[in-house]
Parts: sequence; structure tokens; C-alpha cells
Amino acid sequence: MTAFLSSINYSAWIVPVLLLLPAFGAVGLLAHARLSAGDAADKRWREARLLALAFFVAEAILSLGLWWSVDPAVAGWQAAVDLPWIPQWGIRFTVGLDGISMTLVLLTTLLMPLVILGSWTSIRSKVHSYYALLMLLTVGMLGVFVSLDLVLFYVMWEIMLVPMYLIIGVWGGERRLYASLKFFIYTMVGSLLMLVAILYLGSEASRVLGSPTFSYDFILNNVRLDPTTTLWLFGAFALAFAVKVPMFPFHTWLPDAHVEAPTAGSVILAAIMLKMGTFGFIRFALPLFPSAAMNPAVRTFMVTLAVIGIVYGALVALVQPDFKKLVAYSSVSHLGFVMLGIFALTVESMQGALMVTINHGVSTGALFLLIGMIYERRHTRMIADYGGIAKVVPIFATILTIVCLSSIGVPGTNGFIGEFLVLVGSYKTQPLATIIAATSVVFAAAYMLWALQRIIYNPMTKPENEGLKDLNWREIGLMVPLLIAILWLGVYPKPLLDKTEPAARRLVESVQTAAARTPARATNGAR
Amino acid sequence: MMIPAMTPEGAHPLATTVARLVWLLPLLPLLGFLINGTLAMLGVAKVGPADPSAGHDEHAHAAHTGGHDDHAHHAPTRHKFAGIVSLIGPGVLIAAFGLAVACFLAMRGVEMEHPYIVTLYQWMPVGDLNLAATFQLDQLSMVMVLVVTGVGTLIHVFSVGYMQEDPGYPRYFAYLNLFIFFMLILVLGGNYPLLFVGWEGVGLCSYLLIGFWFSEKANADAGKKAFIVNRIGDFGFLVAMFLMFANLGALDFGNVAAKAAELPMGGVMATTICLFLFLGCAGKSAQIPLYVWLPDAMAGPTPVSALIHAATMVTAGVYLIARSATLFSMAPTAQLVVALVGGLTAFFAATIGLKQWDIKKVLAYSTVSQLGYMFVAVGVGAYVAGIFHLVTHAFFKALLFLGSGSVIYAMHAAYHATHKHDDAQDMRNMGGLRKFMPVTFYLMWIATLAIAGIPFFSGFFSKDEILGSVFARAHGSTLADASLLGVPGGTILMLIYGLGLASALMTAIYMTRMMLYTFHGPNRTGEAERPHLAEAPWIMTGPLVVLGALSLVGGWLNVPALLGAIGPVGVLDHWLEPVVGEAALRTTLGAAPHMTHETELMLVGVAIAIATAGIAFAVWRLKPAALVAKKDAVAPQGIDRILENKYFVDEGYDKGIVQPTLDVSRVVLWKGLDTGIIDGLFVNGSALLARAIGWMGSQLQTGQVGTYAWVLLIGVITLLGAFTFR
Amino acid sequence: MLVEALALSAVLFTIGVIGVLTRRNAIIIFMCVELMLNAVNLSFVALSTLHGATGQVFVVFTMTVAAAEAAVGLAIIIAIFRHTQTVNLQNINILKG
Amino acid sequence: MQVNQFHSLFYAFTFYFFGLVAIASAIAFVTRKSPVAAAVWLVLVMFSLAALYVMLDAQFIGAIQVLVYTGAIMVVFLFVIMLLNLGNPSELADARGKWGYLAALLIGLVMLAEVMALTRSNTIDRMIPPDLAAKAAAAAAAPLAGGVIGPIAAPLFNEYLLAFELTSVLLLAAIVGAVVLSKRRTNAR
Repeated sequence: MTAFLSSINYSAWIVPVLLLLPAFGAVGLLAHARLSAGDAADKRWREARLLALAFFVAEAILSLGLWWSVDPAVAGWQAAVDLPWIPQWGIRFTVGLDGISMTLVLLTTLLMPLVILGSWTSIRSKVHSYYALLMLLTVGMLGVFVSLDLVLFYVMWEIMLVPMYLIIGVWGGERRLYASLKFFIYTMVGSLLMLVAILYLGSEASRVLGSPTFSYDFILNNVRLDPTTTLWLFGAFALAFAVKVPMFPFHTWLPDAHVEAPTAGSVILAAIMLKMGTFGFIRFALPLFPSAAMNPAVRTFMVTLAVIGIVYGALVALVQPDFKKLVAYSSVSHLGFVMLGIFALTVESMQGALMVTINHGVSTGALFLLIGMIYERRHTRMIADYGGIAKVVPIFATILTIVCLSSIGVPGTNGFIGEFLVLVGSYKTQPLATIIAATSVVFAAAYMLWALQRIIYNPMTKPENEGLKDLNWREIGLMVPLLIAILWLGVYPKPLLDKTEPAARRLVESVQTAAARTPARATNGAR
Repeated sequence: MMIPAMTPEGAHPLATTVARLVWLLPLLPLLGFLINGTLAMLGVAKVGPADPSAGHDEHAHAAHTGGHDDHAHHAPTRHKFAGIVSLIGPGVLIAAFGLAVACFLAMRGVEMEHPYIVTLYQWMPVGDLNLAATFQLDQLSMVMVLVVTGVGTLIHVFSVGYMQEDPGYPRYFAYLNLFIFFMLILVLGGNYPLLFVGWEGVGLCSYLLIGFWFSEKANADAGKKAFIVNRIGDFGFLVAMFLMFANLGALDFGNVAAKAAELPMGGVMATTICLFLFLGCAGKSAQIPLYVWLPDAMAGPTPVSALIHAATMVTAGVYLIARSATLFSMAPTAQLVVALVGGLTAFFAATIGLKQWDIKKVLAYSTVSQLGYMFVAVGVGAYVAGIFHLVTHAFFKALLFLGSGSVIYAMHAAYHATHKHDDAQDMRNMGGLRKFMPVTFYLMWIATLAIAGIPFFSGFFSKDEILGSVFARAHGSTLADASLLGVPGGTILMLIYGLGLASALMTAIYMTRMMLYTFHGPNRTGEAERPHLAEAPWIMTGPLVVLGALSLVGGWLNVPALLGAIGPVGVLDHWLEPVVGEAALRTTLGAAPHMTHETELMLVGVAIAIATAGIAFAVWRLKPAALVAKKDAVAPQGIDRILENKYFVDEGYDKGIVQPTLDVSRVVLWKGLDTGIIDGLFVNGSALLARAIGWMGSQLQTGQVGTYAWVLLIGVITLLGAFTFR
Repeated sequence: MLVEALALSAVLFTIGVIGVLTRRNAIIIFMCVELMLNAVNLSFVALSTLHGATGQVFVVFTMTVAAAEAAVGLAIIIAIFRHTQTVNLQNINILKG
Repeated sequence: MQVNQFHSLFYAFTFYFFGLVAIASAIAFVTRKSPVAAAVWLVLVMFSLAALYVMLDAQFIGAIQVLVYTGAIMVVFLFVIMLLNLGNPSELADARGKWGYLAALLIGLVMLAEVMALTRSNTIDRMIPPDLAAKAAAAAAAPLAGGVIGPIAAPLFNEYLLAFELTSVLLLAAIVGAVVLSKRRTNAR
């Protein structure tokens, strides 16, 4: 495989192609919308979704080669491309991958076809725009993961926002306008401070270099800031990422956005977009500002927020009447684990955080897909409207149970590996926080199983549910890869862990050594 | 399947024997699960139409309205896959048991100093944590494997009869096979995380099987409760693992034990780890304060109660402590806690058992009580006694549960025949069943005498050994030297001994009560139903007979030296010596626990006297003839009421913990903090603020150009003034 | 004469301002603005005796702008008058949001 | 010498004369109720200013002041007033009242005072960059080459060519705008 990939010079072109293909796809869809304007609505709809699926499948297949071509043990960036973009300001199109971003890119590209299949029949209005926006969104998401130029990163970061805003606002539920606006403004406000920080970093870097630059590598290796500035810049970055993660108390956009978004929107939000926040911490906030990240006060603060998020998310999820909202709050809880793992800063916890990142993408994505499927049949998300449906939809019930168990973190599923690694690693540096976080295993079981019971178990009291039809082959087919991922990652996570291990280790070590290089005043400043 | 690589343990004497196939042990039930699970899905699934959003299909509606009240026992026909499932379900278990026996024989044939460890693959190789999926086969896990597969096989066979008419037949066997798979992972796992996989896996199966008839809320509730309460324990287990990894730097049994032995004796670290581990055990093995799920777990099918909630899963806690013997032996205070909680649980559950009417509830509290005994044993460092009681208890309690299952089966059949809806598990509706089901009757008496501790039945040996161990350790052990909350360990051990005796008395009483009310006296089932009462088919009574025989002779596993005349002394002691011997000796300060012959005789005498007294008291005091059927019974008063309602502990937990948690979450956290303060005040508040400022600005805009000119001019003057006067 | 010219410019400008503030007739206000522009032109020209001809260039520009402004402004006034039949600014408040 | 002295006296007289005329007619302009009268007074102000321009050595500006302002712009004003038949002043009597006048007067005086104070102080000097001031002084000292128009034309078509071109665009836009705005919309009726 590796030989074949190098024979076609795969790593030289793959990243730009991955970014361009969905962009072309969007254009292609809009062209199709123009060309087929006279056709019957039904025919246009069918053609549009097929076209979209074809593009995303092509994207997924193309991206698969990354698994082999990216060698995690190599220290530098791989599949890197560096082109001038806006030379006057030193902004370059610099992209590249390491083990961490490679897994996230694969998560994105592999999930997107499933997302398309998940909204195969549910989206019938303005389909061309819908799929075009999804493609644009993919460009943004992949761009964030691969960018190695701060301005490019920021542009990609903001590109994501617009399609998602429109997807929620146009195809969403009843309160979609409120939710989409809230989502947009919340995230935007968070990222503006990051823009300021990026510009500051750029100017500092340009001062050092003598010509303008925003290169991540250059800033990482050459820009040395005084502790107070570092703290401020870290804060600006952290705010942007914390909103996206979302960390308590910046999480309130999430339940609204999740609930109102169409299925595809919810899945992408939960599975990929939330990961932008944690990825941002891993790629930017920690390595660029190690002294701030290692500052005991900052660390305690972040870990406290993470732990509050874990327990608080679980407790609030416990009492949600709306299943989507419940899952949204459970995301707050799960992402808290990621943050705990990141700021505990041990190799184990960092690896665990990455595992939870992937796992949450798989399990919560699957949960939202399932909710979408049952919503399409019953047009309600209220837990109280169901009950006893395992009798009529056994396939759905079985899959839902497995996915819920994965979300709870039952051993044998992927959820356990992530949570266990985070906790076992975090205990070394943050014992108290870890113990408090571990209580969420109880709450997680409580909210998930209680909801599961009220949906698929118990007596069937609602006559509307008696005619429910089980999942069809398309829906089963799209869940199967997710179920395989759940079990595979739970039983044999080693291949994935191997891919991220060197990068995680380098990160932890570099942050610790870099922080050791700039001691003293950082801690004083924060006290 | 990959054949395990040649690890350093490859040189182990077992590596050349059949034991190298140990990975096949859990794989067999897993295979059974996969096949049965597939069949279960094929049996019920009806794949939906391509476009799910189309309107409701009238046919489907009609088809399902009939399926509303098809309660398991009312379904008329056997499942269409019943044949193949009946073959595969118990079949894989028989194969596994055969393999286990073969391993056992292989093990007896070699001299084993170290456990046999098979590394399957690298599981979580992360940082310093180098977790592999390893199986550890040693004397302790061998005992457990034999119990799990042996008793498991019997119960599988029994289930073929018990569940034959259930529409969820393949699903049932799928769950049961999955349970055995996880149970084997639990006992074979070579490190704590892998044990934890099994630990939670069996909890999951327990959850699925308790809620097997999920259409009734009570069943689904019970399953959920079991899982959540277990998770509280699992929290403790997890924290214990974190502590081990952070302080001992390892998570596999061998290294943990080695490192633990280097810890300071009675130090904080060892004690903390042990206490957290014990929290896990308290959850899984239903000890105070986490015992509440086990009685509710009786909502599952009765063979499940026998297998999971009596014989195997609930004893996992005992296994865990025996497995961590070295760790516990370094923490006498934690040992005292374990023993004391065990003693209290034994006593407390026994009192509740005195007044239960549901035949399975009596057995459930009896199980809790007996588990308490086991914890007393492993708590005082008598690990062999604990495992011994675990084994005998597996025999007689499985027998009791299966017997009660047989009774319930008969009762159900009778009620079903006359279309009467009444409680088939309430002893007040039974009575005089000896006439109708004699085989069950005699076998259950054997089990009752065994659990009561009548000499030469299996329970007598194990219970006596436990009580004797407690008594012996009251002097001259690390426990006696330690203290708990200022109370010296010796005093506590004597208290535990007292509790054990009292529980033994009550055990004899409530078990006799159960037998009297169920099998003796007049029949209260009802005139119409009486002709339909009959013995269960042989597929069900067969396993009962085997278990009856085991309950009779199980005690010969570990005959005390005192009774050396009747058979080989201390077989189990010798067998388990390589695993727990060192730890046990550390507790008893290096010497074998020594008692004079007279003391030992006296102890045995007391135990026998108490068991006999209990049975005699029950026979003398209880009048089955005076009992009325459930529907005619009057509500009890005073202490009876408290006992019958289990001290209102469930209600207390509900009022004290569950409801406040929900209320705080809903009112304070969600409505108050989340939507109120964060979202309302900060998020929407800032939006409101912006809007308010905008509104104020819009009020300035009158549309009158004149006004604007004035404002402009005032601004100009101000600016000019600023230039002028600066 | 420079100081006097500048003073005159200031006085004329002030008168224009007072006119803008006190009058209601849109056309008169417009003319007041023209007066103010003229006042500024005067100071440009006056200062150009000191600083060279550049000031006069700006006067040319100002005049052009004034012409353009007059054309558009008067057109607006005509349009508004057609609509409301008045040029009283108190009655014209369509700018209000 | 005599001639020069007389010349300067005459110059001063003329200067003050036109200045006073300008002020007086400006006052008259803002106080007339009739728009027509006001417009005529304003024309007078502009004539006076044209005279002053000429006296300040800006003959070209004086000329186009008469041509453009008085001849074109003010005529347009008058034309509009006539067109809209706004000659009758009664309906547009001032509505501000006495206090309005007083306040306006006050504001005007304050502004005047401030401007005066500003010119007296050296603030302006400080606001002008020294190099620019030096350049400007040099330019002022140089003799006016190229007659009256040359000194204006040179910077206009060199330094300020872009601005000049933009002005033409502005004018074009203004013409189009004026046509569009004042066009009667027939289809709206």
C-alpha cells in the first residue's frame, strides 16, 4: 500500500485535493441546480443527493490513503504543501498533517458519506444548496485540521461557521433562527479575540523574521514572549476554543444548536465541529503558549472548568425531556473529559483525550443519526412520547442500546478506552479532579439508561408508536460502520493509539520542556 | 484468531498442555452469543421501507396491536429457532466446561509455581501504561472457571425448559451466553482493567437479563437500578485502579502484588486502594450500602437469578478481594472494614429475609446475607474459606433458585391453564406443594439444610470454617492489632463473630419458614388451579438433581482437620495455597491460625446447635395451616411492617438521594443555572443589553434635521473647546 | 489683511450656523450651508496668500462640490415637496427609523 | 510712497467696506422670511466675497465665484423657489421662538469666540507639520509665475489630478442623481 501511494506521489497532492474536491462539489451541485431547473422536483432531488454522495464517497476513498502515508513516528509535518497566498502580508497556504490531525481528517471524511446517507430522505427542500453547504462546511473543517498558517487557520475556522449557520437556520426546527443566530454570534465573539491574538503573534513573528509571516512553525520555534503577554494570548485563544468545545460555562449555544439543527447538522456539530475546539487546544493553545498552559493557576482553572463540565453536563442531561438536548448535555460532559485529559498533560491522558475525541465523534454521531431516524418516523424528540418501542422496532432498539452503552463507556466499547485512559492518566497530575470526574460514570449510566428505558423499554402507552416501522436497509447500512468502529476501538484500539502516540508524546514533552525554559514570572503574574 | 505469541511465560509448564487453549474458553460463549443474537434479530426484525417518512402503514398498525400483552408465559408456541438455539446455547457451555475440566486436569498434572499468563494482544499501549489483553490461569481462576462453566451449564440446560415458550427465547440465550463470556473474562483477565471489562460486562448482561421482560416498567426499572448501583461500585474500582497505576505503576495482578508487598504495612496508600476496591465489591456483590439492587434484580427470569444473582456474578467481589489478597493483607484496617460490612450485611439481610413473602425475595436476601459471610471470610484474610463458601453457595443457592423457578413454573402453568391472574411467586399462594412436585421438594430441602449449616451438608463446612477463622483471628493477627475508629480489632472480630452466629440462626429460621410455607401445610393456590400443579419436565429437574448432589458432597472440597476422619483434609486449602497463601499468612503473622482442639470443637458445637435451634424454632413457631392467601392477607404492623418493607431503605434512598439529585439537577442546575443565569443573564442578557443600547440610540434619532444640526453644533463646539483650552 | 479676512470668514461662518439652527425652510437652510462654504472658501483664499496657490485649488474643489450638492439637494427638495407639499423641515422626518 | 500709502489706505477701506457689506447682507439673509429676499441678500454676500478674493490676489477665484456661485448656483436656487412657488413666506414663519434665537446666537458667539481664540493661540502652528509649513512658506515667497491661472492650474493638474478627475465623476453622479430624483414618476400615479 505504502509503495503504491508513493508511486503516485500521494502525499504531495492529497491535502489540497481533499480541500478542493468538496469545493468543486459545491460548484458542481449549484451547476446542476441551474442545468436541471426545468426537471421535476423529485428527479432533481434524487440526482442532487446522488451527486453529493458520489463526491463525499470519492473524498472518503481518496483520504483513506492517509492512514498509510502518514507515518506518525516522523517528527515533521507530512503530506505538507506550502504555497504563497497573500505574499504582501506573508500569509501562505501552508498545510500538513501529523498523527493527530490525520485521524481527525479521516474521522471527518469517513463520517460525511454517512451524514449524507442519514439525511437521504429527510431533506427535500432546497436540496442543492443544502448539499453545497455541507461541502463548503467540509472544506472548512478539513482546513482547520490541516492549516499550518495562523491566518489560513483563522479563515478556515470562520468558513465553517457560515454553512453551519445556514444549515441550522434554513433546515432546522421550530426555533431555528434563534438557535442559529446564537450559535453564530457565540462562536464569532469567541474567535474575534483569537484573531487579535493571531495578528499580534504575526507582528511579533514578522519582527523576528524581518518580513511578514504567520507561519505556525516559525512562531512555534522562534517567537519568545514575556509571561504576561503569553497569558493574555493564551486567554484569547483559549476563549475561542472553549466556546467551540464547549466548556462550561460557554456551552449554552450547544443544546439549542443541537436541538434545532437537522440531523446532518447535529451529527457534524457533535462529531466534528466540537473537536475543532479541543484540536485547537492541542495544536495551538498548548504548544504556542506552554508557559501559560503549564501555569498552575491556569491549569487548575481549566481543569476545574472541565470537571464542572463533566459533572454538570451529566446532571443536567439527567433531567432533559428532549432526547437531543440530553445528548447535547452529554456532549458537554464528554468533552469535559477531553479537556481534563489535555490539561492533565500526561501521555496517557493526552492519548485518552484523543480517543474520547474520536469516540465521541463516533458514538454521539451515531446517536444523533438514530434520533434523526426515529424523528423522521414520529416527528418528535420528546422522550415521553416514546416507550416500549423495542417491540416494534427491534433493530433500532438494538443499535440504540449498543450506541448508548458506548456513550456510557461500558468496557468493550470505544467509550471505555477513552474515559479510562483520560482518567488513569489524569490521576497522576490531577488526582482530586480525576476522582470527581470519575463520578460521572454513575451519572452517565443514570441519564443514558433512564432515557433508553423510557424510549425503548417500558409498556407501550402511546398508540401512535404501534405502527412504527423499523430501520430500512439504508439506515442499517449506514449504522454498521459506526457499530464496527465502536466495537473495534473498544476491543483493539492499538492501531489508532499507535497513530497518535508519537504526536501526543511530542506534545506533552515539548510543552513541559518549553514551560521549563520560561519559568518564574508566569506563575507570579497569575497569582 | 491469533495464537498467543511466545511470551516469557511460554516456558511455563502449562504452555505445552491443553491449557494453552485457554483463550478458547471465553470465545465459545461469545460464539454462542453471536449465533443466538443473530437468530434473535432474524426472528423479530422486519426491515423498514426505503422511505421512512411516508405515512403510517395500516397493515403494520393492525399487526402490532395484537402483540400488546403477549407476556412471556402466555405465548402459546415455541420460537421458530428454538431448536437450534437449544442446541447452541447450552452446547457452547458444555464445550467450555469440558475445556475447563481439561485445563483443570492439565493443571493438576504439572507443578505450578507461577500463574500461567497468555498474552493475546497489545490492548492499550499508551505511555507508561502498557496494558495487554492477557489471560491469567492459576488455581484461583481455575476454581472460578469451573464454577462458572459448571453451574452455568446446568442453568443453561434448566433454561431450555423454563424459557421454552418465551417469544424472546433466542435473545435470552444470547444474553446468557454473553454473560458467561464476560464472566470468564472477569475471572481469567490478567490485569485489573481486563477484569473490569468482565466486571462491567456481567453488569451489562445482568441489566439486560433483569429487564428481559422490558415491557413491564418494574422490570426495566430493576435492570436500570442494578446497573446504576453497580456503577457506583465501579467508580470505586476505577479510582482504585488510578491509585494503583499512579502509586504502584502497574495494573497487572503480578506486578501489583509484588509492588503492594513493598508498601508500608497498614499504610494509607494500601488502605485507600483497598477501601476503593471494596466499594467496587460492595456494588457488585450487594453489600451495605449498595445491596439494594439485588432484591429488585429478581425481576429477571428465575434461571438468571440463579446464575447471575446467586452463583456467579455477585461473587465477583469475593473473587476480586481474593485476587488482591496481597494488597489487602497490607491494609488490616481495610480488612476490618470489609469484614465488618460483611458481618453487618449478613445480619441485616437475614432480618429482612425473615418476613418476605415473595419466594425469590427470600432467596435474594438470603444471597445478600451469604455474600456477607463470604466478605467476612475474605475480610479476615481467610481467603480459602471465602472461596470455599463461594463454591458451596453456588451449588446450594443455584439449587434453591432453580427449585423456586421450578415452583414458579408450576404455579404459572396452573394460573395460565385457568386464565387467572395472581402472584405466582408469593408463598401465601403456595403451600402443600410437596404432593405435586416431590422431586423439587426433596432437593430443595437438601439445599435448605446446606445453607442452614446442618452437619455434613456442604454449607456446614464452609460456614463453619468462616466462623472459626473469625474467632481464630481475634487474637494474634494483624487484624487484632489494628483498630477501626478507635475500637480494637479483636473486639470488632468478636462482634463480627456474634453477627455471624445471629445470622446463622436467622438463616435457619427463614429458610425453614420458606420451605414450610411453600411445600408443607394445605395448598392455597385455588380450587380450580390445584389440578394443574405438576412437577416440571426432566430437562429442568435434571440439573436440580446434579446440584442437589453437589450440595450434599460439596463440603468434601475442604474438610477441616478436626473431621479428618471423613475424607482428605483441606483440598482447597492446598489448591489455593500458591495464590493466597502468602497473603493469608501475613494476616496471621506468619503462623497458621492456631486453636486448641477444644475450642474448635466448641465452635463447631455452637454452630450446629444454632442451626438446629433455628430449624426447630421455625417448625415449632410457624403454622402453615393458619396462613391465608395473598389476596386475603392483612397488612402487617410494627416491626413486621418494617421488616416486610425492608427497613424502608429503598424509600430512604429515593427520598434522600435520587429525588434530591433530580430536583437539584432540574431546578437549580438546569432551570436555574443553565437557562436562568448563564443563558438568561449572560448570553441573552448581553444580547438584551446591546438591544437596549440600540433602542436608546434610536430614540435620539428624531428625523428632525434641525435637531441633528443642533447636536452636531454642540459637538463641534465641544471639540473646538477641547482644542482651545488644552 | 489676512487676520481680518480670517475673522470675516469666521463671522460669516457663524452667521451661517445661526441660520441653519434657526430657520425652518429647507431651501434657506440650504443657502445657509452655501454661506458657510463660502466662509470657508474665504479662509482658504486668505491663507493662500501665505501658503501658496494650493488653497485656491481647494476652493475650486469646494465650488464643484457645492455645485453638485446644490443640484442633488435641490432635486431632493423638489422630490420631497412633491411628496409632502411642504419644505418645512419640522414636517419632514422620514429619516426617523 | 504717497501713492503706495494712498493705495494701501484705499485697499484697506475697500477691504473693510466689502467685509462689512458681506456681514450685513449675511445678517439680512438669515433674517429674511421670504426665501426670494434671502436668496438675493445671499447673492450680495457672494459678490462681496468675490471682491475680497480679487483683493486677496485670487483673481481667478473671484471670477468663478461670480460665474459659478452667483451666476449658476444661486440662480438655480431662485429657480427652484419660483418653481415650487415658495415665495410666500407666511407659512414658514420661524417656529423656534425667542429662546431658539437666543440659543442659536449663543452657540454662534461661543463658536466664534473659540475660533478666534484658536487663531490667536499657536495651536494651529503646532498642528501643521514643520516641514509642510516650511515648504508652504517657500512657495508663498516665490513669485507668481505663469500669471493668475498658472499657479492654480499647475497643482490642479499635477498633484491633485486624481482628485480633479474624481470631482468630474462626482459632478456626473450629481447630474444623474438630480435628474433621477426630480423626475416625476409617471407610473407611480
